[in-house]
Amino acid sequence: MIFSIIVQAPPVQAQGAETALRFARAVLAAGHRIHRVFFYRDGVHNGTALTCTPQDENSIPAQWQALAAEHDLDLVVCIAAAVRRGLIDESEAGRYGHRHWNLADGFELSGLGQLVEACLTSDRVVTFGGRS
Amino acid sequence: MIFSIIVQAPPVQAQGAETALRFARAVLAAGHRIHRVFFYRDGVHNGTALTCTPQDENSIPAQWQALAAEHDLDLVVCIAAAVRRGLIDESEAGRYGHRHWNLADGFELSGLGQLVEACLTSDRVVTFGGRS
Amino acid sequence: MSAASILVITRSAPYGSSAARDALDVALTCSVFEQPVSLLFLDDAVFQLLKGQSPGGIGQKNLNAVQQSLPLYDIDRLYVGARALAERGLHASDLILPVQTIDEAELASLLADHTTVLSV
Amino acid sequence: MSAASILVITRSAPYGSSAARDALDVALTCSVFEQPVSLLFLDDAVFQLLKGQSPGGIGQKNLNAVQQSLPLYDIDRLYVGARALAERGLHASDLILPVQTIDEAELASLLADHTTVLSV
Amino acid sequence: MILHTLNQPPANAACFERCREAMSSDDTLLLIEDGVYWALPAFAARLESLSGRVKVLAADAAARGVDLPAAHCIDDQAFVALCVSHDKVVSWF
Amino acid sequence: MILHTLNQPPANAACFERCREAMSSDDTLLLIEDGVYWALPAFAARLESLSGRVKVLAADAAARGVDLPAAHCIDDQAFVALCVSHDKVVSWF
Repeated sequence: MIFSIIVQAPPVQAQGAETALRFARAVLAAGHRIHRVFFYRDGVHNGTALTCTPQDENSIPAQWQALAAEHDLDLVVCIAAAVRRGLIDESEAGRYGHRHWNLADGFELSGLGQLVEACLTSDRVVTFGGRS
Repeated sequence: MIFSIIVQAPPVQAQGAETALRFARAVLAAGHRIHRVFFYRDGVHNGTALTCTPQDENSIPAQWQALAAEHDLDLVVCIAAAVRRGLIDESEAGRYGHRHWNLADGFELSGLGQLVEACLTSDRVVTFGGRS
Repeated sequence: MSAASILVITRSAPYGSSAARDALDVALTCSVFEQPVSLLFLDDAVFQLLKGQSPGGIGQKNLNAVQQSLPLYDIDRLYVGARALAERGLHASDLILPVQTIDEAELASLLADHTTVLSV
Repeated sequence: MSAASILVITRSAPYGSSAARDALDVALTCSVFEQPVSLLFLDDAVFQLLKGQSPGGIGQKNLNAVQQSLPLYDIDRLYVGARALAERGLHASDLILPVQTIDEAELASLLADHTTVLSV
Repeated sequence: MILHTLNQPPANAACFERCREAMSSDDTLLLIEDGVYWALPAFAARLESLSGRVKVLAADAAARGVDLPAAHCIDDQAFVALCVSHDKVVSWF
Repeated sequence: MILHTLNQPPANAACFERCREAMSSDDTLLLIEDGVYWALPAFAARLESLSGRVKVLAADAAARGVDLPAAHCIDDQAFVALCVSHDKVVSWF
């Protein structure tokens, strides 16, 4: 079956990001395909390259990166939600005149159309939310 | 009177950051002093330098910066909460081997001790929260 | 309704969080991609549709303006929880757009009638 | 209690959000700076103190371990809402640390007795 | 004398109830952000059950189309004045 | 046939109630994250009022010290299997 996963929960403050990650691993372990993971709202912070995590804690963004590299996952971060929150790639940094950027490798900024396309293309869409 | 303000709400997703900013302006307009603004939990995202806001929307981080510059405010971002969430300054970037950083000028990373010190030093401590 | 249809559920009050705006953005995007979309307002989300909003004083954009554009995008299936309205002392006439009120018994079939249900 | 004293209020369940851990960190910091601090657990926060937590499967650290260190930091004024416990079918004996249960009538005076009240 | 602020809407009844229980007769509750909906007529009985006085932050009520008697509403300056006239501030969120 | 997931604790009763109202008799509710507390004995009557079946994500129950009969708990693999065996997934948060 083809799954897509929507993550609206930020790492650290809410558990939803970690639950989504475990769910994604289980989907793949069961032999299903993940068409896309779409990060929306404060969930865009899953795509940061700049976490500095204590050695005994897991970095959620790094775990997404590792999973994506292993399984060739499409990790899409909602561009409108991201740039408002200060999560940008090199291209957006150039457009807005910022010297720095912070989108982690393996993530891609794109529009909400990718969310809609994922709904149409996937057999199952599963959302992991925060609260507010 | 001496005020300190604690901001736990992130910009964009929650209103608390904007309410805190308006409150801070009103405190200063009334002739009181703001000892410190302390950003905790997802409130640390108020300190990002990388927001790209549409021209007709206000950037909350930029408004904090402007207010701090005008009134010499002490804007302190909880360092433990920040580095976990990927909000770092040049020094932390160096320590963790990151090429980029994203803490806005005018904000400073420091420990929770600054929150406790603010409680002891201020006549009033007012907290603006998100939800989760 | 076409084979694929999306139901967006929103349960949050406007302005206190960005949920109202974010749910609208999903619905509008569905429409731009010519996908049939319905919106379901439960709990505090019925406040999203209150008339007379004026958020200039809190530095936010008026949601009423976006909501009034929904018919232009052919988004006209707006469902509102009858209980949510009643508990808040509101009537459909207090709302900025015409809506269908649905009671508990109709909720399950509304979910069943859509291919995908997105919570925002 | 010294002239200045801080009350930390927490109302969130553990693990679903970082609130439990964040409230503990504030309390521990007060103690490190030798400031008297009390903790008040209301609503779902009483679950923070449940015995037998084992969060290895969700990639988080065990809060019980941190909680058991509280007496070492002289943090022993732990207040728990009596109603919150009762509504959840819990008893003080289900909790990892000794606590004082307080009812509604005592809540106002608890707030009054502290110089600063911090919600996390 | 405590100033309580509450920013949660009616679906979060637990937050309102804890605030209600914590209030004394000389306290003031300031409804802010999504908390302003508690000032609607539908919740009048609950609001009247509070010890102490209730005020509403004007900008938040106006933003949401919540139409209230002017006497209930205060601006940001008056919010600051309430902080000064009360001993401390407790935030419910 | 819908799989509902719910991650909100008892203080957020409104979330549980909406989920309850939305469920049909052939639906399944999976309690995850802070939602697992609804499986405590104190809430048994509410849980029994649900149409459909109820399961609990094992890792979340164990994390929180919520001790449940093994028959109620499922692992992540079984979560995926429930997604497959139901037509769609609705998330309550």
